[in-house]
Amino acid sequence: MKTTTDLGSVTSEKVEVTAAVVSRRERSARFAQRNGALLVLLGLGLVMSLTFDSFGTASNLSQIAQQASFYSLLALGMTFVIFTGGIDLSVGSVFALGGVLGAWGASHNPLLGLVLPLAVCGLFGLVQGTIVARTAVPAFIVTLAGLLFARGLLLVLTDEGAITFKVPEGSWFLTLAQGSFLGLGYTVWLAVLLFAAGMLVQYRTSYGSTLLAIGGQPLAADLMGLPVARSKMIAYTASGMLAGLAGALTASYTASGVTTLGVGLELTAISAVVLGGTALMGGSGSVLGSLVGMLLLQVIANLINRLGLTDSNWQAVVNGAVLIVVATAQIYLSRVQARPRKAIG
Amino acid sequence: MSNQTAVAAPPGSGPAEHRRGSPISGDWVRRNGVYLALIVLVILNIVITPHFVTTSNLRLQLIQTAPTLIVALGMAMVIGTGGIDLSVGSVMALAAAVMPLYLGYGTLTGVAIAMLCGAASGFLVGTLVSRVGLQPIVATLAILVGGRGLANVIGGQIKNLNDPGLRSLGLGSFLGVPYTVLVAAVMLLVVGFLVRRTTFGRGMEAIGGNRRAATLAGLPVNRILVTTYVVSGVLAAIAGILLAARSQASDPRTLGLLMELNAIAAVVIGGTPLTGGRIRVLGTLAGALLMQLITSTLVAHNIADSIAQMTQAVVIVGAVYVQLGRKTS
Amino acid sequence: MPSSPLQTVDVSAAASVLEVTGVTKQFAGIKALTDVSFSVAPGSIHALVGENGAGKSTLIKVLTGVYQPDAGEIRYRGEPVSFSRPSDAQDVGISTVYQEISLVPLLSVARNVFLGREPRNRLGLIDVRAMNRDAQRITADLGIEVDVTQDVGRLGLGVQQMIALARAMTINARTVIMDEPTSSLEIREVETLFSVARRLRDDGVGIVFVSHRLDELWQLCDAITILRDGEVVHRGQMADLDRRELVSHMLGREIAEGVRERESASISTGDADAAAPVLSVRGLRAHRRLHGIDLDVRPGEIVGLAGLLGSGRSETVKAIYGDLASDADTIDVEGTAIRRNSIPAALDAGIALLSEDRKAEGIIPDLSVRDNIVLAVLDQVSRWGVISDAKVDELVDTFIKRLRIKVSSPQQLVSELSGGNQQKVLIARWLCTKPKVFLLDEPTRGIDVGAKQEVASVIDELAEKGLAVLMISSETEELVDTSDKVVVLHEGSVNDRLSGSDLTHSRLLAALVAPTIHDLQDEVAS
Amino acid sequence: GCTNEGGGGTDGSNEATSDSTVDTSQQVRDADVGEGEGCTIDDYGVEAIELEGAKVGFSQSEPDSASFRAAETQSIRDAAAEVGAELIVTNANNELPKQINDIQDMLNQGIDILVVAPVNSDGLDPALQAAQDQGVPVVTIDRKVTNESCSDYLAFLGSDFVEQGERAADALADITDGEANVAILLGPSGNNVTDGRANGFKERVAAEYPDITIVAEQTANASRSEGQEVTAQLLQSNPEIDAIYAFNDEEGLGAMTAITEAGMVPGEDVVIVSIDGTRNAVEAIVAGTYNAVIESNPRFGPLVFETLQRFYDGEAIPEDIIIEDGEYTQENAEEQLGRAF
Ligand SMILES: Nc1ncnc2c1ncn2[C@@H]1O[C@H](COP(=O)(O)OP(=O)(O)OP(=O)(O)O)[C@@H](O)[C@H]1O
Ligand SMILES: Nc1ncnc2c1ncn2[C@@H]1O[C@H](COP(=O)(O)OP(=O)(O)OP(=O)(O)O)[C@@H](O)[C@H]1O
Ligand SMILES: [Mg+2]
Ligand SMILES: [Mg+2]
Repeated sequence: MKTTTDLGSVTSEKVEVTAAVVSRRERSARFAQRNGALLVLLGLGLVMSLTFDSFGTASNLSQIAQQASFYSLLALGMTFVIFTGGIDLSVGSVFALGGVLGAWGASHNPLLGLVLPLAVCGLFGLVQGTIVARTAVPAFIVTLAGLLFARGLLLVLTDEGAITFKVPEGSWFLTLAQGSFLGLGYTVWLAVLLFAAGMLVQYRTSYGSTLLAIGGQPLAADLMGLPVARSKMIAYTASGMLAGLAGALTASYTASGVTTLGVGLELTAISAVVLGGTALMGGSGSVLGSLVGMLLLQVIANLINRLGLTDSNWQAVVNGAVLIVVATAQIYLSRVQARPRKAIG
Repeated sequence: MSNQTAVAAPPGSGPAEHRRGSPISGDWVRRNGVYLALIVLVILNIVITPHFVTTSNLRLQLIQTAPTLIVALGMAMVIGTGGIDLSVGSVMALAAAVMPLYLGYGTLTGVAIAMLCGAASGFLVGTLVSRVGLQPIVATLAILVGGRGLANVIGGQIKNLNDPGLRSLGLGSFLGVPYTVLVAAVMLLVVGFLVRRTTFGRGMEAIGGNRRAATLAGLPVNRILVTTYVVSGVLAAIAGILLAARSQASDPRTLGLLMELNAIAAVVIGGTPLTGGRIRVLGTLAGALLMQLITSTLVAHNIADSIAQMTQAVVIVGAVYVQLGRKTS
Repeated sequence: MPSSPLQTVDVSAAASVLEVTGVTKQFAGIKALTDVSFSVAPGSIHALVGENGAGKSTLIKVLTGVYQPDAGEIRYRGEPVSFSRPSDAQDVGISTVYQEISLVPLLSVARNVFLGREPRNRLGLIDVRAMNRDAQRITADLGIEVDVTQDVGRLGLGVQQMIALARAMTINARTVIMDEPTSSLEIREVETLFSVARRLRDDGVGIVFVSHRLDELWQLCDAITILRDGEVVHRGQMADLDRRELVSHMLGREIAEGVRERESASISTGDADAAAPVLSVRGLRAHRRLHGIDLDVRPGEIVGLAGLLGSGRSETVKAIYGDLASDADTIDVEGTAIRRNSIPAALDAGIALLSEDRKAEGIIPDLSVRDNIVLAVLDQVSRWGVISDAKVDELVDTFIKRLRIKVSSPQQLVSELSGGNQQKVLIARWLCTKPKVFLLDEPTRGIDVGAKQEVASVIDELAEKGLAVLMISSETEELVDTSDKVVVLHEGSVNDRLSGSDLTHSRLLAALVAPTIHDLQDEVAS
Repeated sequence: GCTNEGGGGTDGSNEATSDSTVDTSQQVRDADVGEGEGCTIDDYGVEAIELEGAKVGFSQSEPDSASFRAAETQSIRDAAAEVGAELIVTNANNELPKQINDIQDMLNQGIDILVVAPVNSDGLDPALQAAQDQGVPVVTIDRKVTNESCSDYLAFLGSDFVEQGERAADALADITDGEANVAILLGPSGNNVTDGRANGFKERVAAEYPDITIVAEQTANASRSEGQEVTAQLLQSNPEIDAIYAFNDEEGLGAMTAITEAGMVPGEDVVIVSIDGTRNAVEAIVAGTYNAVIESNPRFGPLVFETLQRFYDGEAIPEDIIIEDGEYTQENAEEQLGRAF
């Protein structure tokens, strides 16, 4: 009897040791997977600042941040939608709609320029979310229709795109995106704040876990009594609002409601989310990653300009290649931590 | 309290006997929603659109449906395996961009190399999806973004194609049937045959239905997936070639733009579930016709772009809703 | 109402917590429930039984707001209620463990346990540390040792089942409903579950318990309701019913149970042992899971593979089948070594694996019964890749007849079949490949007594025809009854081998629960 | 082996300047100095520099896959090389935010002069502001911005899109004797060039040509294949159409193929007029299957640097330097072919 217990304690100790070793390796793999884009970003940034004098300057970096700030809001909303296993193809059009509404609103009252896009684009997202949550029509189709519809709506508002609303000079609406604090534009700070909030939502609220649960195992989320439909509706509404907000801020930045904005922007947003390590089928990912992904795309654009590849098409080629490389790296890193099963399920 | 009652159930009242009620049930409408929608749209056009029922117009509808249909057939197969192929539009552009470079060696060479381009892109995607394990939407998104860039880099500006072979392929016809339409019809038959009658077709549906089970059943899952994406790539390339031949020009900048979305819409409207496991070939034909008919109706009635886009949006969601209905649970 | 004479009978009308009357539920033409009445009394455990497809899960889903009944009334604590979604039922204190494990694979154990009800800090944000601590405590209480920050998807089915139970426990419920909670559990966990259930009952909780392991019902339950084809055919006290009666209520016919007399005489004698093994495995290892397993299965032999939850049984068969990265000194089939650790190589060698997870790894729900059956032999029923309908029909007809698969037509979707019939379809799929070695992982899991009987007799028949069968089962009785030999695994190593007169229920239990000392010494030595 | 000559048909842009006897340079039609005082270097408030060795940034708006853009970029490159300036080129790929980005990026790289082909007339404010902050003069070409001249930017060089539309209407009326059923193929929705060209055309028709009826107006997104598809459908539903006015040559060429496909003779049964002046379209005019093209001359290079030189020399620069666009008709196309891009 005595022997048994002794031996028992020995074995359990041994098990603990292996567990610790393995989990350290798994943790580092997981870190690399979650932050693969960050590593690439830092590496690329380092190489570029060593190669090009003009890259590492404060003005260049703050400008990259400024530019990323608008689109990153779209990526933020997209991240939450993708968490649920959905997708929002409408963001590019909604972004443009938000810009037009923002400029139009601001031409009457600066506050209206902010409230109107949030309200209308939020409502637009809510409608899409409701259809996704309540009907069996896939999100892909719903938001594809949304892409068309929002663009159509924008054209109606602007007489088939003939009218460009201008934000009156001197309106405080303009300072929203043109002002800066500590050398960084307000929109950069706003993006930082919103992403911080997004991370809190993901890791520290029931709502965040619920979204991941919906994407990971929709049936289970339902059976666990989670508010599936409501959560989805909120996610799509948020995505619409954030796209509208980004549009309005762009209107403030450019002082006008440009009607041709945002074509194909959904792909940029999705790319950023993917680069950030979020699984497109939903259920896992990271809010912060999307921000990093968007920054990475901006830095690549900056690089291409500096390489003097005037054929802007190289930009697309490089973006596509980066997407494949980063996504592949993430797969391999996540395999390290996965249990040793051979066939990919 | 402890009453115990045992009652023998009436014999033969198994649930199986309560199966399927009248033929025109909600279920029937669902399964045939796309055909109904198509018929409704045709009738509507007959009533409201002048010059709709003319041979030349119907012929035009078929010609303009052909590229979408060809791409959608490949898309239906990919979706059947549980994937999605966002790369098709860019592959069309890529094929059309490469073709003129080799037309000097003869029409067939040019066409063959363009198709090879499609196959190569499909092979790349298929390998990324099956062996590397990328999600199909990610792999094909990368090609969608990068492929068009590459097409522009390779093809440069729009090029006129002064090739008699391509000219007759694009504008000629056989026994009154335009070659474009013939090619699409042949592709329809080929894909229909593949899906319905071959081990490959069964394999695709099995993978889409339950990839893990298909692997355990010893199916060559990777090979089937790679083949599927190659077929989709080749079909996209064919569509690109046909479009280029018809317009007598290769324009990598605009050719096949947004085709992925049109094709996916056609497939889903056609009743193939986006989640995979089932491929509906005839439905895809109906879906492609429907998409074309919406566009042509809007143009024929000179609807402004704004309203046209909104109408398209509503019709697409409506047509899918008819088949899928409300969320069940 | 007058249509059912049962209406007048009410087991515990006085004090039922949860009660339904006259519930009818129909799915696209299929009547799943017809005028069902059912009630649960506080402080009692109520068994809900019936064959596969009888409507048990459907009734539970109606009770908990997953489905809306077409007709009928639900009362909770005497008040009529209508739950429009599962959270409504949860909110009033009905906690449910559903049949399909409803956990989120990519979230951690702790998040799964508390999802939607996480402990908060002052700011209203989730207190992650408290959540992990509580989860660790609760799972430890249930005898599960897991790192609660680990993703649920990487745990085995059995552990997941216990975590689902842990989740149900954290809801302060007045009613707990468990749909086949024991189907993937091992005796030890079953015992834990039973003690938890009894404790809850003693606290006055009303419990509904569904199981196809009929013996468990008498161990645990107080009252019973039996469904057949969506109708209540019996309702009463558990003690008033014997096994034969119960089975005949369930199936609507009598079956001869437990009288299996396999002609295994030849096998337990020496000359069968002398016969060359069909499957011979030496030194099977998989990273951190399997530590050198040796196995022999001779023609006509059924070897059982026993072990506790996570002992590596499934891993063993998966490794043999090439589905799990592993290496072995040798894996021989009829004396020929399998070179590559891959599924095609295993299939070529004549190995077939019936996986334990029928839904995730077995059926292709959108394909017909016919297509599911021929899936593994598509090459053989086709020429140049074109499928020959004639060959397929022949094969499918043979197996539907031979295994007595109940289908309306071979074209029926496999997802429409009952669990037992789905299992037979899968067995047919593998038999088509004419295997020499058949690896069966929990072949009777979640199927009703009738189907169990039929599956068991199919297995016997196969063995008699000279097939080598390696079978995993969590039901020790079944293992003892069916097998010629049993190999007991413990943490990835062979712990004991029982055969002949050693192969008794009590010896097996002892071997399962207490790893022998020499085994531990081996481990220390290595 | 039949395409090699034809396939190269569009490559004309790069060599057009060298191989022809036709004058391809832009002529200033309306320099407008008289009425306003113009903008001098003192007004603008920057330092004079030498063009030779100066760092010039050019922000192109659309991909060079469009021949207009290719010719425009090439012309700037050639002219920069001519004066010995260092040139950085970026391409905004038709995205306004990217253009702002590109410009700021070039400013960060320390350019002395900025030439912009704006993606959009509105919305470049932050970029122009940044240029102003750095004392970098800005010249916009081919599309005017709505900002303040001589403060946000120096001057605009380019065509008048409304006028191009009006001239197209005149040309079409000329060919059809003022009697036609026209389908308008619009450019991309929301683009202000689209609006200028369409409105100029429609207003002129309404004012001057009562017998020209506008039957349909559909967008063809500046693409040849869309031009073909839309025209094909329009010809079916509106058989009375006997003239097409297209936003650009690509759409017009697509329409031409659609007309052939419908069994009619383009240029005769259905008249085609468009705006641009690409080689493909002008060749089609020569072949008789196309009727007229209003030129929109992309070769801004020499004029840009000449203007800058004058600016640094202290001359007053007018706000708008409107160039003289040519016109290709069946009468002059053959001799003017070398001018096409
Ligand atoms: N969502 C659904 N759609 C259509 N039919 C269904 C659905 N759910 C259940 N059914 C059918 O209803 C009947 C009852 O199914 P249920 O799942 O309740 O059986 P069960 O008694 O739980 O069986 P098991 O013991 O196999 O779990 C079956 O015929 C089943 O096919
Ligand atoms: N170190 C470990 N880390 C994580 N999970 C483990 C570990 N050890 C055991 N397990 C769990 O135990 C299971 C062991 O595998 P296997 O499925 O072969 O066991 P089993 O005896 O068949 O039990 P089950 O009834 O769970 O199928 C794994 O699936 C895993 O969930
Ligand atoms: Mg059940
Ligand atoms: Mg197991």
